[in-house]
Amino acid sequence: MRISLRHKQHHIAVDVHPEGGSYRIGIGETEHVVEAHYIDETTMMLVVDGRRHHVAIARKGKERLVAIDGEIYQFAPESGSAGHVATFAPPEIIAPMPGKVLQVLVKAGDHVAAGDGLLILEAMKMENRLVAEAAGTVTEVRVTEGAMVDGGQVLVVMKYDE
Amino acid sequence: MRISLRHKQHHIAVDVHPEGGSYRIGIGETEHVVEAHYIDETTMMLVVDGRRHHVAIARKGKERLVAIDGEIYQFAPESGSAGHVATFAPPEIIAPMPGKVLQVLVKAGDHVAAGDGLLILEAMKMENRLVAEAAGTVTEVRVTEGAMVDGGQVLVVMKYDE
Amino acid sequence: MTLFRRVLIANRGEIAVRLIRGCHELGIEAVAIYSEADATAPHVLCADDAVCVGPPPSAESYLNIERTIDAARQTKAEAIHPGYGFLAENAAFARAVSDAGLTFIGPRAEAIAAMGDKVAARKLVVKAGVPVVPAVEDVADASQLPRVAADIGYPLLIKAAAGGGGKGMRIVRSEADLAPAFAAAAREAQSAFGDGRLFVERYLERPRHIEVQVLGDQHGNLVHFGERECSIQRRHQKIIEETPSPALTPALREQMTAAAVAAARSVNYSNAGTVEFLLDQDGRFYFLEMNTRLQVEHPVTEWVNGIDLVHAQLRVAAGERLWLQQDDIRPRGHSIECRIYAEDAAQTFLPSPGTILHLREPGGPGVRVDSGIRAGYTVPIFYDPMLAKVSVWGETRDAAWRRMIAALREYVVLGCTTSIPFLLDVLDHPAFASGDTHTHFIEEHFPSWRGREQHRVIAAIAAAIDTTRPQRAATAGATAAPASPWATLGHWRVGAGG
Amino acid sequence: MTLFRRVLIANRGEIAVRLIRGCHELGIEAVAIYSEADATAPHVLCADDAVCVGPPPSAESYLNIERTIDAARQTKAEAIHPGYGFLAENAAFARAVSDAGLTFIGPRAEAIAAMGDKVAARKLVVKAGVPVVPAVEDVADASQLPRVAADIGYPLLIKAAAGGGGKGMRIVRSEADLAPAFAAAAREAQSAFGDGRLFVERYLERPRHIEVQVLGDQHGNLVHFGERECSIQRRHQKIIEETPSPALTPALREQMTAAAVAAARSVNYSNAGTVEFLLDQDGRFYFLEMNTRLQVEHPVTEWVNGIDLVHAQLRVAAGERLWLQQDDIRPRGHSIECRIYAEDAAQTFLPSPGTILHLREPGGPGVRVDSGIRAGYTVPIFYDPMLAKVSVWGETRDAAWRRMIAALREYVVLGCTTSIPFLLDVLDHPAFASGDTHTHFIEEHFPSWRGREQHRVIAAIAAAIDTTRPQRAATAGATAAPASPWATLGHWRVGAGG
Repeated sequence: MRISLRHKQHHIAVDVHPEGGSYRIGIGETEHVVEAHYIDETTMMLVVDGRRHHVAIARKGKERLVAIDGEIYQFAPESGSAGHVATFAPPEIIAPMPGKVLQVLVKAGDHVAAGDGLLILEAMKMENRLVAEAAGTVTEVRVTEGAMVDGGQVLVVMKYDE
Repeated sequence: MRISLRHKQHHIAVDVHPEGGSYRIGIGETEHVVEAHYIDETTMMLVVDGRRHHVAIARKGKERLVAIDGEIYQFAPESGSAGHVATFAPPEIIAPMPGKVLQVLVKAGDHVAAGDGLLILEAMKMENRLVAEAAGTVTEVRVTEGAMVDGGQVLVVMKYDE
Repeated sequence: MTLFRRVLIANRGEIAVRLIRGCHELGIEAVAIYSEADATAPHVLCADDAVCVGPPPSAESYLNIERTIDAARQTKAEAIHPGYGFLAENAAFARAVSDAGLTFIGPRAEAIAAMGDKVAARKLVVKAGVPVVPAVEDVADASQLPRVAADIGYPLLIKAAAGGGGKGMRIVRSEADLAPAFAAAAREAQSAFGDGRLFVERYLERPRHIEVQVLGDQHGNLVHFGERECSIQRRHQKIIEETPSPALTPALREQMTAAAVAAARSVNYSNAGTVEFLLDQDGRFYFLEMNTRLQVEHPVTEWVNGIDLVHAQLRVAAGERLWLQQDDIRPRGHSIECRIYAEDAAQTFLPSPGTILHLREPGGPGVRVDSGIRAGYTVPIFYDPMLAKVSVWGETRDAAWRRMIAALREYVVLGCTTSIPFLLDVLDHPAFASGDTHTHFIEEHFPSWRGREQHRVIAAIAAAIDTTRPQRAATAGATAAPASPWATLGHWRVGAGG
Repeated sequence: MTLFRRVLIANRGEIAVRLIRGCHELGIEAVAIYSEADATAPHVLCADDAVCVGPPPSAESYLNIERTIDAARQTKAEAIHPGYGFLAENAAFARAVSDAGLTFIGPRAEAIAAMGDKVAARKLVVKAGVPVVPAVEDVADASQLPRVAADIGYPLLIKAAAGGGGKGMRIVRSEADLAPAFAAAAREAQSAFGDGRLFVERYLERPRHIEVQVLGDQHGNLVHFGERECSIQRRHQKIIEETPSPALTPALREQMTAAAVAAARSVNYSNAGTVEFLLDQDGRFYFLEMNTRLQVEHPVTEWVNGIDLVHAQLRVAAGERLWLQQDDIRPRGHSIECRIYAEDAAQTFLPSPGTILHLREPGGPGVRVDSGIRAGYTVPIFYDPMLAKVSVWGETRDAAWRRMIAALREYVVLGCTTSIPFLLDVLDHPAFASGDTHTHFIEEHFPSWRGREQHRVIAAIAAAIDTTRPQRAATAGATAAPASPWATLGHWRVGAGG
């Protein structure tokens, strides 16, 4: 069974083959032998190719939040065949939380470099600078200065350079 | 609505009257005004007659386990009209955990005082002395020395003095 | 000495929880205040009584002086502890508390006012012989800027005359950036402190932030508890603090603590306070400001000196004479603190509030967690995104450092992005390990951090296996359920060999 | 000095978790062993590798020398830490570890053997000038008893020659009780230690249990870390420990620590160990035994002395020279530990295992929890019922005492009866508060404790309201669910006044 996941810009296709009490797991060209033990609903003990990993997992709809050794991952399911692991920045710049648009730094048509500021959002008492994750062209600016926006609202749409 | 509960030897009848967002609660002759807020499934904030109490609660079948300020209570529901608060010792002496009966100290017909030893159970690497909670007569001894017993198994039956 | 019977805690989050514990340990009842967004926040649950002081925005609740004092009156509290932030450095509040016949747990209002105005404070401490950074004070409008900048020389730092905590601060490296930075800083200062006045000073390259904890009683006695180094900052806010500073020699420590005591004495300081300095690469130090309150990072001082600063605050506020001479204070070992924020360090440290789906805090020897969250708690969007602080103690800096890394690796917070992975990468950096720290550490070593993902494959395997598993419920709750059919427990064995 | 790369922890529960943390903090990988009952126990989850060593009964798993050493070999561990209990004071195990080419983290096997036989140990320390209680050693059979008893005088204490930890101990106050007590003690000694030999001594009335922590390296250097008082016992097992002892004057401390060092030197002791004494009401002290291992109550010594004893054990076992002189060790403040058992103090301390339905541990400044449980965990019936330990530090005994009470009131364990309510009543007792403690404290002040139920009415109200509430699920799990229709949150307000 192929599970296609996205974590940030990473697309990961995981082939899960249950085999007796354990799994064969294929990722890219590599195959892993995995034992999975649920300690409780939020704690898994994985033994991957003989090495033990203590993993915490939480579910948010279809998403899986995973904590391991101080690291945090958030995997969203993807449909379709995402067999490649490629760099990918989402074209829609989204408000990470509710706040007020203090300043819009770009307009449609502008070309920006990776790290260039797109707009400034005031939230949690701080001015937060939203930046372009990669170089590209601004195709749309959906907010104006002074606007109150909700978390998750699309603020700017980008078309990244190939 | 009357809820009859038992905690150890205490029988407590609680009259619960929802009233708007809060409750009138009758226990014995006393009436309390209570606000109850569930913080999550296991945490309640009670405001009883104007005083706040932070209560942890867990459920085990029909039993309610309650922790408050370092104290622990285990309430079992009771049917019937248990409007009185009386001292009560259960007539059946039960093995608190699995173990081995090392020694039986009484036989049917013996009269014992409160605190007298009934038998010695080896469990968790210790010799545990099970004692009579009140004065009474041993009506039945259901185990013999050397027997392995399960937790919850009846070991001795008592008839307490009136 | 009779302490208070009941104290109102005019704050929220981890510091309110910590203050309530401190009260309880002294046999004092604690009253919480809360906004409508915080009715079931952790600090409310552990208080003996609680009063709602208004709607979620802090300007209408935690910054509301009148309602806060009313709450104390209603609940018959005899004193108010302001914590840090909110009303902690508001002289008008301290005065209003006294005027209401209550005790303000902190310095006198005059000391707060004197140190709260950065321009006035600077003049005061200069008079007391404390060195300061070359600067021009009180720049009222942008037209003066080019002249001011020329006098001091680039790079420059612009900051709010009234504030602290990084709000309203901007670094300017060239004249082109001057005007927009000034405008933004003024806007932030106005919104955060209701006072848009700014202060321009020479910006030191790669300085260390070193601060000294002081404690005074109301009878003129004043001691210090050594320094803290708080150089690791992002957005001009501290994220890792430690004591002792790897940079201080005994001679330099002697000079800096003496300067701190002189600065505090210049305003007849009582209660707990912190004198902040910058230490440049040549070992020269400059007064930055005095924080007239308990500091976020006070736990490292407590660990190393064997003092409870909150107990001390309550005792001196009640009029007790200092029970310690300077010679009684003997620091031991090393302590480090990490602040855990709900923020995404890979996205310019954007705040990332959410609902805590799963929480497991580190523990054991030498590890302290001061937490303002719990499992199931939704972090409100209205306040500072700091969730908790982890502080550790070790016999040496190396021991404390290793313990902090172990503690952060144990720490599980799922539901919002936290700074834990970033903190681990900072701690792992050779420059941090060797104590080569300065306030530009993050910009210099982590200009574009993208995440710590050493276990991405293992995490993906876990997510994939969990996705194939039949779901029990659609809710996103953390459930400690009994064994599921997928839990193949019992006699299993792993490890090398057979 | 190179430490080990990988260490096997031959234990379970809180001490295994604490040892694994100690290894990780020194950059050492930790391998757990576990019985079939412990496949998912907390200590297994935090280890880097784990090996099953047998079925649930300890005789077939945690006491299995061969399998334990095999597990170390399989996982390429270089050393074995035995913790306390199980194989910790088994000289044959220590020898087998060395014979396998591994390092035993503890004293040499000869020192364990010498101190393990209570009869031989007594002779040894007497030669070293350490005072002992009048006693007759090695009573092989009951026929000798009346003569022995007459020589010493009642009350008597019968104890196992081979053991410790209260197993095989009996107090006898009159000749009538002599024979049955002897039989029971011999039976317990045989079953616990495989050695039924007993030891009879004069029983001291209301003595204090005072012990001294020592630490030696393999180069003849030995220091002590002062005393612990462990007088609060039930079933002859400690439940509350503290340091310093309220009973010790500086002069007496000097004498007792010197005696402890002499006792340890009499067997060329290396690594961490504890010399136990009884202190009678006239200030005379008597050697009781030496525990050749880490003690359950070691955290109080760590708090007060600023030492990590587990790190120290690993370092001296690796051959490192002691980095501390006696003068470097300066105790500060006061520390108290409470052991949290799954037991019912109202039912003669009967063990009460079960499934932990809900767990909330205390935290914050000066509070340390060493825990061997988690929410959802079922406490196995095969092992010691200790769940966790809480230890606190305070500037004074009073501060530590208040902090412990606050911490225990915060502690929530639901699912099995714990000793927390009993511990609170013991702490609240005026005799404890004033430091008037002795080993018969519980018998004397709590002969028939029935429970701490100050909040019975509130608890009943909570249970009744919860009973009337529609249930979401029939399972007994602890669920952090989103707000329910019963949660009337939002703008609510309580407190005196309006």
